[in-house]
Order: sequence, then structure tokens, then C-alpha cells
Amino acid sequence: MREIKYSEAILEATDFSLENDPSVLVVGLGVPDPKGIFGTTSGLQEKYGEHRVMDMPLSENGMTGIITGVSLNGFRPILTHQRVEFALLSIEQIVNQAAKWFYMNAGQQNVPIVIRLIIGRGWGQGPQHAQSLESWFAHIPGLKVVMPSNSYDAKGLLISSVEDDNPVIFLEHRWLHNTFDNVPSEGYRVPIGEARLARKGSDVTIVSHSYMVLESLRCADVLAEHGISVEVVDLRSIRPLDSKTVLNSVSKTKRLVVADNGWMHFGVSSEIISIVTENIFDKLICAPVRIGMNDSPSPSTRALANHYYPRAKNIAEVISKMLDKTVDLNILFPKTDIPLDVPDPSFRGPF
Amino acid sequence: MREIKYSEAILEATDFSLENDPSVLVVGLGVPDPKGIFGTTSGLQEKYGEHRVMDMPLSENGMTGIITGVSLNGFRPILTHQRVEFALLSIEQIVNQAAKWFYMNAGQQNVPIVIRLIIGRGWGQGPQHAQSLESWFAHIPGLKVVMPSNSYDAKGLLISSVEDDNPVIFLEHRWLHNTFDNVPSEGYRVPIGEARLARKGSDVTIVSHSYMVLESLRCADVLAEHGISVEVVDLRSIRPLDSKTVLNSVSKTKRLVVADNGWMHFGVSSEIISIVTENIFDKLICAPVRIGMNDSPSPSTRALANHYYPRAKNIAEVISKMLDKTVDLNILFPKTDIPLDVPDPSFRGPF
Amino acid sequence: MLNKFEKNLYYAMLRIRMVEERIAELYSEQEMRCPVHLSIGQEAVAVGVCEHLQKNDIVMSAHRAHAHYLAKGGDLKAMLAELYGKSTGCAKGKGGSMHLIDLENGFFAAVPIVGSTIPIAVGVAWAFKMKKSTNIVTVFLGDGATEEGVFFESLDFASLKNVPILFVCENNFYSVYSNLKVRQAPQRKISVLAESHGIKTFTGDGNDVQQVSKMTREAIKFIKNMNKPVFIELETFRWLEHCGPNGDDELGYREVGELEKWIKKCPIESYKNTIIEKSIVTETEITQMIENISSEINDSFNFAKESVFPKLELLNQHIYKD
Amino acid sequence: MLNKFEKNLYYAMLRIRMVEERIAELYSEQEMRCPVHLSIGQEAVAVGVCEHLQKNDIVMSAHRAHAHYLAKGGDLKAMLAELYGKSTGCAKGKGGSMHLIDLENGFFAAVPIVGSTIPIAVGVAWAFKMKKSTNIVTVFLGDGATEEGVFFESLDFASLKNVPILFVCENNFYSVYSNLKVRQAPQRKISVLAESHGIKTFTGDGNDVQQVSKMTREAIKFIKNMNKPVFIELETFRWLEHCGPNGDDELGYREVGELEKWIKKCPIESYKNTIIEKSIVTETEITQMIENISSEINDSFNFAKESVFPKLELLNQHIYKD
Ligand SMILES: Cc1ncc(C[n+]2csc(CCOP(=O)(O)OP(=O)(O)O)c2C)c(N)n1
Ligand SMILES: Cc1ncc(C[n+]2csc(CCOP(=O)(O)OP(=O)(O)O)c2C)c(N)n1
Ligand SMILES: [Mg+2]
Ligand SMILES: [Mg+2]
Repeated sequence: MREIKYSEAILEATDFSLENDPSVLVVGLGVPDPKGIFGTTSGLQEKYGEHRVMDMPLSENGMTGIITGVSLNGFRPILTHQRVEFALLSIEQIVNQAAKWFYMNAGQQNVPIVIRLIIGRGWGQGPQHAQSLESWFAHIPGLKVVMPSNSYDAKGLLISSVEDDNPVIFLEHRWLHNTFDNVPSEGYRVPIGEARLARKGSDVTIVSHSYMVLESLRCADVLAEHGISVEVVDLRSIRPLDSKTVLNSVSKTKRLVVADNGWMHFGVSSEIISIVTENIFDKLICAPVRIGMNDSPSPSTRALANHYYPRAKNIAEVISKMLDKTVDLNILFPKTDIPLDVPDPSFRGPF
Repeated sequence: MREIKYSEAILEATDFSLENDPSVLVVGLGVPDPKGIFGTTSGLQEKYGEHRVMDMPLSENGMTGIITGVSLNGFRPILTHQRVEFALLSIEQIVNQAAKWFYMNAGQQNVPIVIRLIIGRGWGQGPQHAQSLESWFAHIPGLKVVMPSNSYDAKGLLISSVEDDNPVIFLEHRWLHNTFDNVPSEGYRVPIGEARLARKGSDVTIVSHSYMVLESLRCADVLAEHGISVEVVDLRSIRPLDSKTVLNSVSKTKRLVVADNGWMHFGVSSEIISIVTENIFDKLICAPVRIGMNDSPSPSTRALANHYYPRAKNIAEVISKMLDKTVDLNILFPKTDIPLDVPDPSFRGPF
Repeated sequence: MLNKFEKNLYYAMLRIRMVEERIAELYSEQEMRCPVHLSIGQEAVAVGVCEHLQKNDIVMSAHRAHAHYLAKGGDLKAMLAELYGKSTGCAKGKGGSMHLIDLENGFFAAVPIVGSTIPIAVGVAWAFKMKKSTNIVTVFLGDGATEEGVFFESLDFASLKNVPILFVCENNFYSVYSNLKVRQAPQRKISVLAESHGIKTFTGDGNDVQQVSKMTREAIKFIKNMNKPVFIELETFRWLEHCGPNGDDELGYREVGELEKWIKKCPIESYKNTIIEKSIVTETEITQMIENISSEINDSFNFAKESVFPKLELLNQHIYKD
Repeated sequence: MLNKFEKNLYYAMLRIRMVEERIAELYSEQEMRCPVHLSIGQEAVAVGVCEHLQKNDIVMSAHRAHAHYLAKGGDLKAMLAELYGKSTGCAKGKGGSMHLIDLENGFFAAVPIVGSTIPIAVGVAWAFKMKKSTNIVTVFLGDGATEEGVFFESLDFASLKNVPILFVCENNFYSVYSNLKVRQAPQRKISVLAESHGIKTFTGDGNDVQQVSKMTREAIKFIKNMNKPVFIELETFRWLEHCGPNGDDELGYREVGELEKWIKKCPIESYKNTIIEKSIVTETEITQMIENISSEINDSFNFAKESVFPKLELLNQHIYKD
């Protein structure tokens, strides 16, 4: 199988969907432009025409309503925003309208749309270009929330999202766009709602999603060399959430760490901890712990941003404490010259 | 002390704030109209003039930016929306701008605004007039989120909110507006960030907020007659969240039920469970449980809405199971003729 | 039938009026347990526009949707059952008065968040264009809705892509209790806002069903011939309270005499006079119409009242489509 | 000094140009680690407008804010230090290029979410009105920002309350790589949109600093005398890529020759020719200006580079004000 980038996987999934179903549309600021949304839409307008692959006005709220409308009348649009923050202008349409439409009319009309949102990070993006917010969308019944951590899942989940009959929020972390994985060239589906056991282990379970899966895997790799066996669950979708896989894993390891991709409070990690403690409290042998973004807006300067995002080392610190093992984290994670405000090139994949 | 309604308490707090500080403004659709936002703004325009108390265009997003701007230049506006759903049009301004403003400019300019949001419920409001969403706001560093459950707190917390130098989201549940409590006629402050021990007990702690505090207290009353001693913590504010009071209570009772006012997943109850299990896992003797709105949009017909919202009886059911006590819930909570889609008149207060 | 079209205009307005009067009358029984926004006084807009629409043309509306739904041919029984929260309702009771739908008859949706159906309607119309359908979409909106930013975003896109949509603004001068003058600058004219987006506009008297009808005919011709959207602004007036079955003029939020002036311009009465004068209908025919409508209304209310409530299973159905 | 005002116009434009050229030059050192949106080619708008503002008048802007900040008198050292992420930055490094602020000099804020400062600026201006201040607010916005609904909501309120605000739209025909024609209907004219809200408008050549200056003088007079907002639309052009230090014309998203045409209309060069012709400045004076600016720029970059990074404590400061 070929190794391709996550961004290419998105492109291939979109290409496949456009090819496969004439009702698929691709809409977004910059979709046909020379950079093609980080390469994820490059060449599609040339191939499918400007009636199916198109730019749009800077009207996020209106466009969300418009793609909802077009989806009621026979189309399957994919709307893309280059930052999750831009979608905040369209929350009314997403949450009051698209998410509830099928319910409000008691199943007569559904809204098959995909909204691709890119999570900014790094290179001084600053407070308004670096939020995550998946827990917001996942709080809302009627939405599905998908967050692949690798190219293979990205392609398969995007195809599933486009074919899904419900509004799907598809969140892509910028730092994943250049990672690689083995990806079949043909179209395939990864079902929405199934977590992935990204790594087997026996001492502790890290539940994670999106970019933080990579940090979790790195942590697991490093700790393995010191006799700590870490299991990593990649949620892949946040709603529906595959609690079975989470519960199975924690039932086995008896210890839970959640490596959150966003803010922890009222977030994904609090939901995971709740699911685990509500359901298998007796299996746990110690308090669960969550790790996530610093509970503040994200600063631009790297002097602060370097401490804003959790890293493999922070997860390892929690785990060693949890297991009462003394390991020297500075030896395990030696200082490198790689700047922390750009993706670590050693995170190349496949994972 | 006088007993006054929650809506009157809001009115008095607003009146006090307008009187006390000439920079306070009151803005909102219908603020000066004959119904005065459920009576909470009645008479204020007559008293303070239309330059300080005013109606506005149906432009929620724009108006949120405008009150942010006016707050940067010497004023302290209170913006009111009659349903939390209308504020979804202004999420960009609230979350990207107001919440982060002080951080973004490193403390040079702050945004002293209050956004009063009323949570709809009952009488067939339906899917777009009945959401709760406090966990959304509480997820965002930079916002404060206040949710009083009674008249006394409503008045004291609204005055504190207006005097607070940060953006405060002030959520009022419609079904609280007609409840009574003892309220001093002068102005006073209830500090933001302190939970209230609403009832002492020893067997189990219910953590709750806003309207669900009333259902929790009713549950506690009824269970008390059957020898179950329930402690009720009223969070009062969701951010900052008074984890100390929660942890103290659960340390004592060793059992936790969270009666959520909204959807549970990625919600307030998941945060409470996480805080408790992360911090005092060893104190808990059984799995925590959460109760909240049904995980769907809210249906209009009372045939379904009656089962959508959790009630005292549902909480009691959880507690009796948790304590392994067999109580006949149908005897404890006999069927009444009171319709469930309007506030229960026996929930009058004081509480 | 002679003068069928003219008679239909009258019949349709009368029927809407009588349905809403009956809702107002029975509301105090507290069995229609959802907010209702009646359009008594504004019937000419709904009817004058919808009489020109084909069954497969689509209509969308907002909180004050009864008239639009009925004028478009929406099922009366299903609407009333929806107000009663019954399983036979057009949304099985899940929506209530503010969420009407009748796909069979081209009424796609109404929602209570002001302005939010406007872009959705533009999207539906855009789909017609892409499918090379000859159908059009009509979206009804109030003067208040033109204050929402999404209104302008929708105008821009409709104009940019030349989608087959008819925007119909019912300017009744009020949003709840708030007069235009506390919400919009005096020099701001709604139709001009639309025009400034390059959209063809018409303005007129929303209480004159003939004028509305004529204007709509022209508008639809323009949409189909020019492949461009059209915007119509019509002045009209709401007689009852914003939400609920009663009058509220005594609250004093409107100028004294304003309501009376508009009641004198009742769209149904004035059209009745016209068509009787022109001998298009006779008083006897009208009496017959009233009887027919009454009996339809009786039947429909009985249907709604006698229908059963939805079963509990419904609560968790339709959250997601499999 | 003779012809002080004219010389200032030139000096200010030149200074902005030279600052941004230096940023572009040094960006590849990868020490300014934040997105930068340069306004090279658009200096006449910032300068022509801001030269008429008083220190206590307020300016707000968006992602492409360097020129506005500098033209309003914003501190150069603090701006550069902000780009370098240093503790001496105007926002202590928390904001970066897209979050400039200089309260001392009346530059309130710039933010990267397109359109979002427009209502905030209206609010600031409204406060001036309520405080009976004679100060005004100027908000700069792009052609893209006029597609956001909040733009219209802001126009409505500004017009409704007659707030002292000057809207300045820099129409450079592009939003990132997207030409106006894929975003706005051809009949849609930005200034007419503002006019349809009852707002006084002016339009003109944004590369002609004299025209901008004259228009602004009139606009401010109108705002102060009539107590009403004004909207100015100015055509101009961005020379470099949307975001970053390089050109990007080779990508082919703009018409061949378009950029060259605009470079020929360089606001600085053409004004230089005018003022030399009119003997307002001499070549020697200009040489002197360049020297002065260069040395200021050198000093300022040194300051920024030598400043220390903020300490870790800062991360959790300023989340809430006590
Ligand atoms: C976004 C939003 N804001 C506020 C409301 C409350 N509201 C319901 S109907 C209405 C009046 C709308 O006025 P208009 O559009 O003129 O319609 P009319 O009621 O006059 O028919 C308002 C403000 C709402 N439903 N949605
Ligand atoms: C709400 C929002 N949507 C999209 C973007 C991405 N974006 C950043 S700048 C820009 C272009 C804006 O164009 P214009 O307003 O004309 O300003 P210009 O860049 O031409 O100066 C876009 C689309 C954004 N920052 N905010
Ligand atoms: Mg109206
Ligand atoms: Mg532009």
C-alpha cells in the first residue's frame, strides 16, 4: 500500500466522493485557490467544474444555511473552513437548524452535510486561531463529530461522513496534515462511531483523539522501554462515542489517563472520565487523570505557546506518577532543537 | 425580610446597578416593552431614560460586538436575550472576542459586560426554545458563567456580575422566575464562584444548579422521610466552579449524584464527576451517577416533553438504587394533576 | 368555473382567517400547548403570493407560518394536530405551531429563530437551479428578520448565483412590541437594501390581495425569464398580540388609532367588497363558503382533538438517520 | 515648517512601506513566528485617513493592521517586539501581528476574525456619543469583510443611533486568493450597500493620498457637524501575498498585468512625483527622510530582537481581571 499524507487522504476522499456521487458538492473559502485548503482540495475544481467545487463569500452563517438548504433538495455538500473559529459565526445554523432538523420534522427531511473544520495551532496563530472545541459539537444531539488521527482513518472517515445522512462535523488538526500512513488508493469506509485500539498495553490506558493520539503513542513508545506498558485508544469519533472500546480497555488496565486535544473542563476528557467512572468504577484502581490545553486562551508567542499544549512528556509524567515509578523524564525525553511551534518532523507516521 | 419573586430580584438588581453606577446600560429586544422581559426590566426605561435602558435591532451578533465596544469606552452594559438560542448568533463575538479580549491585549483593556440569557422550557417551546448550554460557555476560559437557583442569589449575583470586570454569562431558568425567596430590599453582593450548601445531609451528595436545585431539594425532602439523608450543593456559578465545596461534601457523604440542568454528555455533570474522581477517588464508595435532559432535541408535545426533563422522582430513583434501599417511588411521588409542561406551583419557595 | 382564480383568493383568505379565529377561540382550553403567532390581518400576502405557486414550488417561513402553510396547500388537519401535540400532527407533535411542514404540498419548513430559514431557502432554490428544475422557492420573512446579518448574506448569495427565489417581506412595522423606529434608521428602506445587492424589487400594499397577486405574477415571470431572484416588500399589519390568541392594543405600544386604521383596511373585507361589486361572487356564495369552511374546520379540530398523543418511543426517534 | 502636512503624508507612507519591507526581508530568519499580512501598496488609505485623526480618536482594524497602527501613531518598537513574541511587545507577545494595540495613541485593537471589529468599533463610537465626547472612531475593513452579516448589523445600528464613526473600506478586490466576482454579485456596490442604510458615503482612489486626505477631511467634518456616520470606499491593491513576506503573483490567481498596473500607481511614488513637482519637498529632503526612517527601523528591530521573551507566569495572567 502507498504511504500518503493526511492532507492527500482528505483530497482523495473528496475526489472519490465527488466521482462516486454526482450530488456531492465542495464549498469553502479558498477551495479552488492555489493552496487548495492545505492541499486538501487542489485540482478538484479543474476536475469537477466550478458548479460542484467552489469558493464562497465570507459569509459563514449564511453559507451554512445555504448548504443545509441545498442538502434538503438533493445534494450532499461538504463545507470547509480553514479555522474552527470561523465556524463560530455559523453556530446558530449548525446547532439550532442542521442538528435538529431531522428531529424537528419527525424524520421527514434529513440534512446530509459535512462541515470540515481545521484546528489551527503553532507558528504564533494566537488566541483566535487555535481553539479546538470538539466538545461543543459533541454536546449537541443530532451532530456527529469525527476526528481522525491518521491518513487511513481520515480517508475512510471522510467518505463515511459524506455518505452519512446526518450533519457531520469533521475536525482536522493542522499538524496531522503532513503525517503519513498506508492508504489504499481506492475508496473505502471507516465506520463512524468505532474507536481504534492504536496500541495494546496492560498497565494504563490513554484515551485520546486527533493530534493527541500521536503524542500518546510517542509517550507509550518511550515508556515501553522502561517497562511501562501503555494501551492507547484513539476515539476517532467523539459523537457517537465508542464507550465499549474505552470501557474494555480500562477494565483491563484498570488505570485511565485522558489526553485531551482541547480544554479539559467541560470537555472530551471530562466525558471520558464520567463514562468510565459511571460504568466501571469498581475496576479502577486509582484516580483517573486528564491532560489538555492550558486553561487560557492560546498565546501567540512561542515562549508561552510551548507551555500551552501538552506533549508526550507531560503524559509520561502523569503515568509515572500514577504507577509510582520513578523515571527521569529528561532522559526519556531529551531536549531537542526542534522548535515546538511547528509540527515535529519525526512525527511522520505511519502510526 | 420580604419575599419576592426571582424576576423581581433580577429587576431590583438591575435597578440597583443603574442607580448605583451611571455607566450601567440595559440593552435587549423587548427591554422597554410592556412585558419587560418577564417583568425583569419593567419600568426601568421610564426611570432611567431611553439612553440607558433600550430596545435594539434583531441583530444579536452585531449587538454583542457593540456592547463589547461600549464597554471598552467606559460603560457597563447588560445585554438580555429572551432565549439562550438567540445568543447562538453571537457566539463568535462572545467566544472569540469578549472572552479573550483581556488576555489578547495582555491586560490593557477588559470587557465588563453581562449577557443575561433565559433558558426556555415548557408549554411546547420545542426544539429551538429549550436548550440549556451552560457547559458551552463554561468551557471557555475568560467567561464567567452564573446560574442562580433562587431570588436571593439572583439579586446578589446579578449585582456582582455587573460589577465584575469580565464578561459574565448570566443564565436564568424561566421556571425560576416565579419562585419566591427572602430578599433584602437594599443592594448586596453574592460573590461569584462560591457554591451554596443548599441542604445538609450525610448519605449522598447531589450537585446541581439552576432549576434542578429545586428538583434536588424536593427529592431530598421526600427521601428524608424515608431515612435517607441527602446533601444538596447548589453550584451557583459554573465558571469559576467551587470545587472545594463539592469535594468537601462528597468527602463526607462518599456518594455523588449530579442533577444536570442540561444535556449530560460533555456537560456540567461530566465536569463535576471528573473533578470528584480526579481529586477524591479514594473517598468515593460507589460509582457516581448523572441525570440530565434526555439526549435529544426537546420535543414540543407535552406527551414527550414530560419525559424529556428529569424530575425529583428520577433523582430519588437513582439514589435509592445507589444506597440499595427499596422505596416505592410511586408512593413517595404520587401522581398529581399538575401538568408537567408548566412550572409546578408548589415550587414556590423560599428554598 | 367562472372567476375561479378571484374566488380562490377570497376563499383562501377567508379560510385562513377562520382557522386562526378558531385557534384563538379554543386556545384558552389549554389543549394547544405551544406558542402560536397568528397572522390575522396579514392574509392577503400569503394568499396573493401562494396562489401563483405550483405544488412543487417550495415555501418556507418562520414563527408566524400558519397563513403561509395553509395558502400553500398545507394539510389543515395535520397542522391542527401539530398544535395539539398529537401523533397525527405534521411533525408528529415534535414541533408545534412554529415548526410546520408539509412536504407533499411543497411547504418545507418554518422555524422560530428569526431569519434562519432565509439562507436555507436560498439553498433549496440553488439546488433547483443546479438540477435545472423550473421550480422556485418563496421565503416569507418579517421586517424584523431584515435586521439579522444572515439576511444580507443570503441576498448576496442569491444574487451572486442567480437562484430562483422570491423573497417576500411582510413589513408589519413591529417586531414583538418594538416599532421599526427603535430598530432601523429612518432612511433605511428594506426594499432598497435588497436592490443594493442587485436584486429586482417590488413594493406594495400587503393588504390588497389583487395588488399582491399581480406583483407576484410579474415577479415569478421575472424569476423564470431572467433567472434571477426577486424581492417583494409588502406593508401590512398584525391585529392580535405578537404571540397568543388575544388582542394587546390596550398595552399602548402602538399609536392610538393605528390598529383601527388597519382593521378598516381588512384584506378580506375590502376584497369582498371588490368582488361583490364586480359580481364575481354573490353573498349566497359567500355564505356557502363560510359553511364549507366551518365544517372543514370542525372536522379538522375534531380530528386533532381525537387523535392520540405520540408514544414515548418517539422521544428517541429521529435524532439520527441511519 | 512649510508644507508640513504634505510632507507628513509622504513621510508616513514611506515609513510604513519601509517598515513592512524590512519585515518581509527579515521574516525568513524565522524569528517573527506569527502570520503577517503586509499592506504594501495600500499605504495611502491608512495615511490619508489617519493624518486627520486626533490622538484621542480611536482606530480599529483587522488582520492587515500594520499600516493603520503606524499611521495612527502606534509605537513601532512595541509592534515589532510583538511580532517577535517579546515581553516588550504591545501585547507582551500574546497577540502577534494580528492583535496590535496602542491605547496611548488611540489604536484600540485589531483582530484576525474578519468583520469582527466592525461592531466593536461602532460600540466604542456609541460610547463617545453618550459621553458627549467630540472624538470619533475609524474602523478599517476589507472588501471581504462586507460579506459578513455583522457588517450590515453594524451599519444599521450606527445609522440608527447616529454614532460618530468613519467606516473605511479598502477594496483591494481580493479576499485571500478570491476575486470579488466569486463572492459578490456584479451589481453589488459596497458603497451603495452603506448608502441604503441611510449612511453618507464617499468613494475614491485609495492610491491617491491627496484624494483620500481630502475626502477624509470632508467626512470628518460631516460626522462632527451632522452627528452621523460616514462610509468611505477606496479602491487599492495588495502587492504581496495575502499572508507572508513574499509575492505570489506567479500563482496566477490575479489577471496578468493587474499587479503591474497597480504598481505603476504606487501611492508613494506617485505622491512623491507630485510633491517634488510642486516643490513641496526636495530630493535631498527625501534622502534625509529615508535615512531617518532607516535608523529608526534599525533601532526598533534591534530593540525587538534584544528584548526578552515573556516569563512563563504570563501564560496564566490576564485570563480574568480581578
Ligand atoms: C434570532 C431571534 N431573536 C429573537 C427572537 C424573538 N422573536 C420571535 S418573533 C420576533 C419578532 C420578529 O419580527 P418580524 O420578523 O417583523 O416578524 P413578525 O413577528 O412581525 O411577523 C422576535 C424578536 C427570535 N425568535 N429569534
Ligand atoms: C470570519 C473569518 N473567515 C475567514 C477568515 C480567513 N481570512 C483571513 S483574512 C481573509 C481575507 C479578507 O479579505 P478582505 O476583508 O478583503 O481583507 P484583505 O485581506 O483583502 O485586506 C480571510 C478570508 C477569517 N480570518 N475570518
Ligand atoms: Mg414584523
Ligand atoms: Mg480584500
